[in-house]
Amino acid sequence: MLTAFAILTDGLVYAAYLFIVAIGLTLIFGVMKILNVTHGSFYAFGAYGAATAVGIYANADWPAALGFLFMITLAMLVGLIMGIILERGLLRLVYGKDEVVIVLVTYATFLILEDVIVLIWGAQSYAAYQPMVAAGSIEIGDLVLSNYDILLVAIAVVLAALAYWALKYTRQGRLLTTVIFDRETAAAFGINVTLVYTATFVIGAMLGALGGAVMAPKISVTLGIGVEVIVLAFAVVAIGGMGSIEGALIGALIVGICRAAAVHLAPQIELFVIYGVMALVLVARPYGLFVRAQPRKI
Amino acid sequence: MKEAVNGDKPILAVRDLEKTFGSVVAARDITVSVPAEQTVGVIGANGAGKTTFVNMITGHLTPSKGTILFEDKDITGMPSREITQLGISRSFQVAQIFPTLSVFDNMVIAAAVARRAGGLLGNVTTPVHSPDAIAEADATIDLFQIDRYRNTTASQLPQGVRKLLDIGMAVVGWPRLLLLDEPTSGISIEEKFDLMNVVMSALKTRKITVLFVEHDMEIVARFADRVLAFYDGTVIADGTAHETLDNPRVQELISGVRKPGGAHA
Amino acid sequence: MSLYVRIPFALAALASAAAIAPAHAQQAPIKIGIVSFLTGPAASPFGIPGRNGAEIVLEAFNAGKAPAPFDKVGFGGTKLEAKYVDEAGSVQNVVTEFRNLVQRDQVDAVVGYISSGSCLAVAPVADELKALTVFYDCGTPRIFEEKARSYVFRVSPHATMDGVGAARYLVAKKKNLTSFSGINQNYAWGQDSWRDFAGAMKVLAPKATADKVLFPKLFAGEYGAEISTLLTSKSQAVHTSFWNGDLESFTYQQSARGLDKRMTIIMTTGEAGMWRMRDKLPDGTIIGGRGANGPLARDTDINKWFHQIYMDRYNTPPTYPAYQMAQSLLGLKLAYEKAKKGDAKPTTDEIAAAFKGIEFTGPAGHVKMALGNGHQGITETAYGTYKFNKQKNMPEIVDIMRFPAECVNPPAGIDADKWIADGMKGAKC
Amino acid sequence: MITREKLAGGLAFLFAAAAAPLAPEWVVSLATIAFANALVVLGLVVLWRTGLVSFGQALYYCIGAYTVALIVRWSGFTDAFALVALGGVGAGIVAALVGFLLARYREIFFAMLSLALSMILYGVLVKTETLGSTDGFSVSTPSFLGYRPHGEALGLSLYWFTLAIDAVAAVLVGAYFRSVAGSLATPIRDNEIRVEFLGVSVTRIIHTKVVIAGVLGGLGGALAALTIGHVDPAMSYWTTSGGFVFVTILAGAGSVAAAFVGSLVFEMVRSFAVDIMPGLWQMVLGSVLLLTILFLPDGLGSLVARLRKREEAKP
Repeated sequence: MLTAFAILTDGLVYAAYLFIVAIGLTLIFGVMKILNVTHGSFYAFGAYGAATAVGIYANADWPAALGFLFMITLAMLVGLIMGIILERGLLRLVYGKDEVVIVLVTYATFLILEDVIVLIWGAQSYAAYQPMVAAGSIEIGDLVLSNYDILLVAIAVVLAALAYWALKYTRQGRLLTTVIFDRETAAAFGINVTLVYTATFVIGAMLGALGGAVMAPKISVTLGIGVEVIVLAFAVVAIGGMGSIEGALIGALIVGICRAAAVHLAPQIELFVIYGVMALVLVARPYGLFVRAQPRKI
Repeated sequence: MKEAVNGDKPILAVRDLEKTFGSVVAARDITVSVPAEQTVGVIGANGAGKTTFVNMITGHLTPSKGTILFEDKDITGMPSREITQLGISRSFQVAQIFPTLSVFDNMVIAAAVARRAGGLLGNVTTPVHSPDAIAEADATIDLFQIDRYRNTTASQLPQGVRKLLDIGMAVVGWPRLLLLDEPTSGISIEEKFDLMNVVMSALKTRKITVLFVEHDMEIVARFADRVLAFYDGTVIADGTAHETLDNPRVQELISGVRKPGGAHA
Repeated sequence: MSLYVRIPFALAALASAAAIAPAHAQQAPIKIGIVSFLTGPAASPFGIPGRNGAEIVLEAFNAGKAPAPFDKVGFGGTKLEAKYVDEAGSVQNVVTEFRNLVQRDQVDAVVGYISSGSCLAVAPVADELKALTVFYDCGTPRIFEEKARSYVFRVSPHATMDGVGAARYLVAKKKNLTSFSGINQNYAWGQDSWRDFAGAMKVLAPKATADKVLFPKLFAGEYGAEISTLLTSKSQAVHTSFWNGDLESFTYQQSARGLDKRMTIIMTTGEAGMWRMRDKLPDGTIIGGRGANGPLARDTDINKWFHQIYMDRYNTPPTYPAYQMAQSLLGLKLAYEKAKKGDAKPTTDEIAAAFKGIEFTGPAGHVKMALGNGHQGITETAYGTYKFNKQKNMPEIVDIMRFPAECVNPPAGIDADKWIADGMKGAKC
Repeated sequence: MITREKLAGGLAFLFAAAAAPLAPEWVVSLATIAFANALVVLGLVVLWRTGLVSFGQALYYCIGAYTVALIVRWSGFTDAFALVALGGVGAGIVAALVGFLLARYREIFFAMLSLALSMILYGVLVKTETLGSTDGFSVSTPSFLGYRPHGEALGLSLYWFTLAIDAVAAVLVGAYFRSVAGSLATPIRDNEIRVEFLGVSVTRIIHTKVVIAGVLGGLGGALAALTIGHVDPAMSYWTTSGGFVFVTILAGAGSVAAAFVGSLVFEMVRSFAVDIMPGLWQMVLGSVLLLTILFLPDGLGSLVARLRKREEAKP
């Protein structure tokens, strides 16, 4: 019973983490058909930005909530700037090239940005635990849960709800859905696809940075954190269906629960869980759970 | 490879063909037999079952019921590539060519594939630019009168030439039966007859049995020896061009709605 | 420095022919290649402190300012010149860069390597190229157990000592231990560390059982499920060989959920991270530092000297990788000077012969090249309990227990795994 | 034209073989690794011509390497010819099996599924403590039909051996590109439907390509294992695959030779970057990749094509 409860809560927390890091990736893929390796850099920059922010507010003695908001804002600002620079300065030049070539453009950018981190923040690691410590913990039975983890789940839920609302009930969101559905039609209807692309990429970048920012208090912000996130986010998105927001949500939940169950019940398979689930899903549904194959037309 | 086909025996015999998609019946009760070297026009409004019919013969769709015999061999439900290998070829409403290759390369690859020694190893060991394949490709390019585009990249071709290339690629392997799906779609009225003249004379030269889907009744009247009229998934008239086109049901149900996007879509 | 790469392939032959020209015995400095992680996750905790350690120690050597008996300028009067190389990348890259150091840059010795994978791959190449190589941080005992090496040395003791020392300390401090758990990274280092520790526990506390044995992915970053699993365990202690990034993440996450209130955490590499985690590292945590390094080192003059020059330059105390680097360079210096006869530069073979079985005392204590036919050093080790001193606002390690080298290392000629499995026979404590 | 290309290739091969004894040892070993990796790249070129990119080619590389390493470890058998052949066969068998699955996928899905498969192998190897987990284990020096060189002779032998296998692979892959099946690469990328209606199974052709690329990957891995003298699970990690794709882009899919030149250039650039900017070499590599894509979209191979065009343009 305790184990089942632990699996559920751990799974949810991990799923929240996965969803937060995957949503930006799937959004960019859905609209722009770009598998964005730079997402790992957004995550890393977000985390470093957050660590810098925490360093500032911890010294300034601000209340924790304000500090948390400051941290998130600063990280998303970093995402915003990076998004604009990359989309306008670089990606614009390669639209229309092979999908896979664009993946490599983002891979190259990722390599460069890894070293930019060294140039800006140096090789040492940063800590930003203050918000997590301030959040405290609650005890449920034998289990102690960190309130910060609960906050993470809440953030994931809010993000999911926001994305659902924005795509379904706002004009811009519906425009975006049109672009996801059919680019040519969208252009024919006079939608400014260029603007939609820029906006999408920037939002995706900000979401990536947000992921890094909310994780920063839990982790040691150090070189290489972006690499791990890329493959994780890819796996979640591939399971759910590339470009599908609800797919990312379900993919995150599946991976989260499976991984938590593995840690509690069969720790030796934990390493394979994500790739195993991904391979199984892809074998059964080549385009992921939430994307249907397009029938071939003659 | 090209043994003479007995004139009395049908090259294609279709019996009780039916295709359903869930509860939708796309084709039913189709029984047709086509003698060798006949040119058969297929007419009908959009959604009448013409393309479904063609797709079943070429293996793109598997019939729900019925049989298809090609030269007395049962080909029902065979994959399209095996049907192609047996000698049935097709062209497409939208020309299916290789846009980044030149006309010659399009043709020579089609020729080489059709001539290959067969099997996995045959494909890998036979060079694509064999003298035979080159000769065959050039002959077909000449036959379809597109030699001045020989080195043009296919994506740059005018619409009519694309169509000719598409059909040429279907013909380069010397099929005995060719199915043309709307050969004149997307072609201006003025060019249609020229195009069909080129195509039909080429096919006659190679003694190919032809089944072509067409919306333009004038084209059908001019080029078809025999016309099948489709309505609601089945054949409602079958006879010479005159017989079918003069059939009052055909005139009521089909000839009136010539344009694509008709009421039965 | 090495212009040769810049010359196109065809010209490279000529360039290298020039480089092979007889070295000037006196003027030419002794070239040392220093290999360490300069990028990637291992840079901050290990690579950079290691490189920093090399920098200040080599500087002190060149200035002749190291304490006796290391006070000769450079190596035996000849100045030193270092070339720093990044260890990041695949094993292929590491081996290629090693060859480049030896063959292109013509270094006289290579000191470096943190990853055991790097060391295992480099060792045979070093022997093949007859290139004097000193490993400074990698821990696997396999290097000298799998094969006798001729030109490869490791002054720092191998990692078996960490597991055995941790077990000895735990058993000494927790008399009624019935159950313990482990959380280690799922890769060779984590697996080996757990095997050594669990094996030693079996010998020292046969009644205690291993409960949860967790192996999260390397660099996983998120340990929620693992912490829950540990919270549901009745173990009194949990062993971890996590190192920095992961160690810090685990520490922050567990302290938010109070795991340390339920069980004692044993961190075999905790010393390298304590200066950053400070008051986030829970009091009472058992801390190791891959030997008697840092605050676990004895308060000797040479330790004070090293600590001082490191603090002066980098404004942070040296952690164990810096100590390991210093020990390695001191050993190499002694071997070189022992081999040097008169003014002539000793050959690699002479230095290797002199290195074998050498003994000396450095900042991390007394080293004896006792294992691997005189190629592998052993030292005493120490474990202690962490305490954050709020008055001084400084981390401290208290309750330090020292274990002699022969107590925590296998005797010469016996493989570490086998030694532990057979009950650690012959341990002199 | 074809004969001229062959002539140029042959001359380059002879030059590469003859220059080795004059070159410094580190250049020889660098080139050996570059030419071993070039085989993997050649396999990726085979796939890329069909519009497919594998982010998991390291799977075959790793299997080739581990096949060799395990045979040496368990049997002590050291003949390079047989070992490398077995490495290629081992990887080929795996490719033939996973090919049934992979051949159904296209575009990014092909890339992702390949990645997942290679990462599963990585996980298995990390879990295998008897094989040293992530530390891997060493491979003893090979012999060549009874000849057991050491030191510099060993380096040269490995280099020539690698070069010879490269030459055979280059000739065979070149012939494949000119064959019917090989020439269907662009058609499949352009229009699968037409290819099917020409009477060819696209799935089978892609399956063949997966196997060819797999065998080449296995050969490359086998040679790398012998050259490095060490294998570890990271050979199967996705960043290794990423490196190979990187070189493929750098080389371009235009010609067989480009794979070899590209691989050599990559190794030299990497080594150079590590030498002069030890802390920032990733940035140098990333910039090179970016500039290649932006200004040389068809890779180094297209430089040759451009020169030839200019030459042809002359009267």
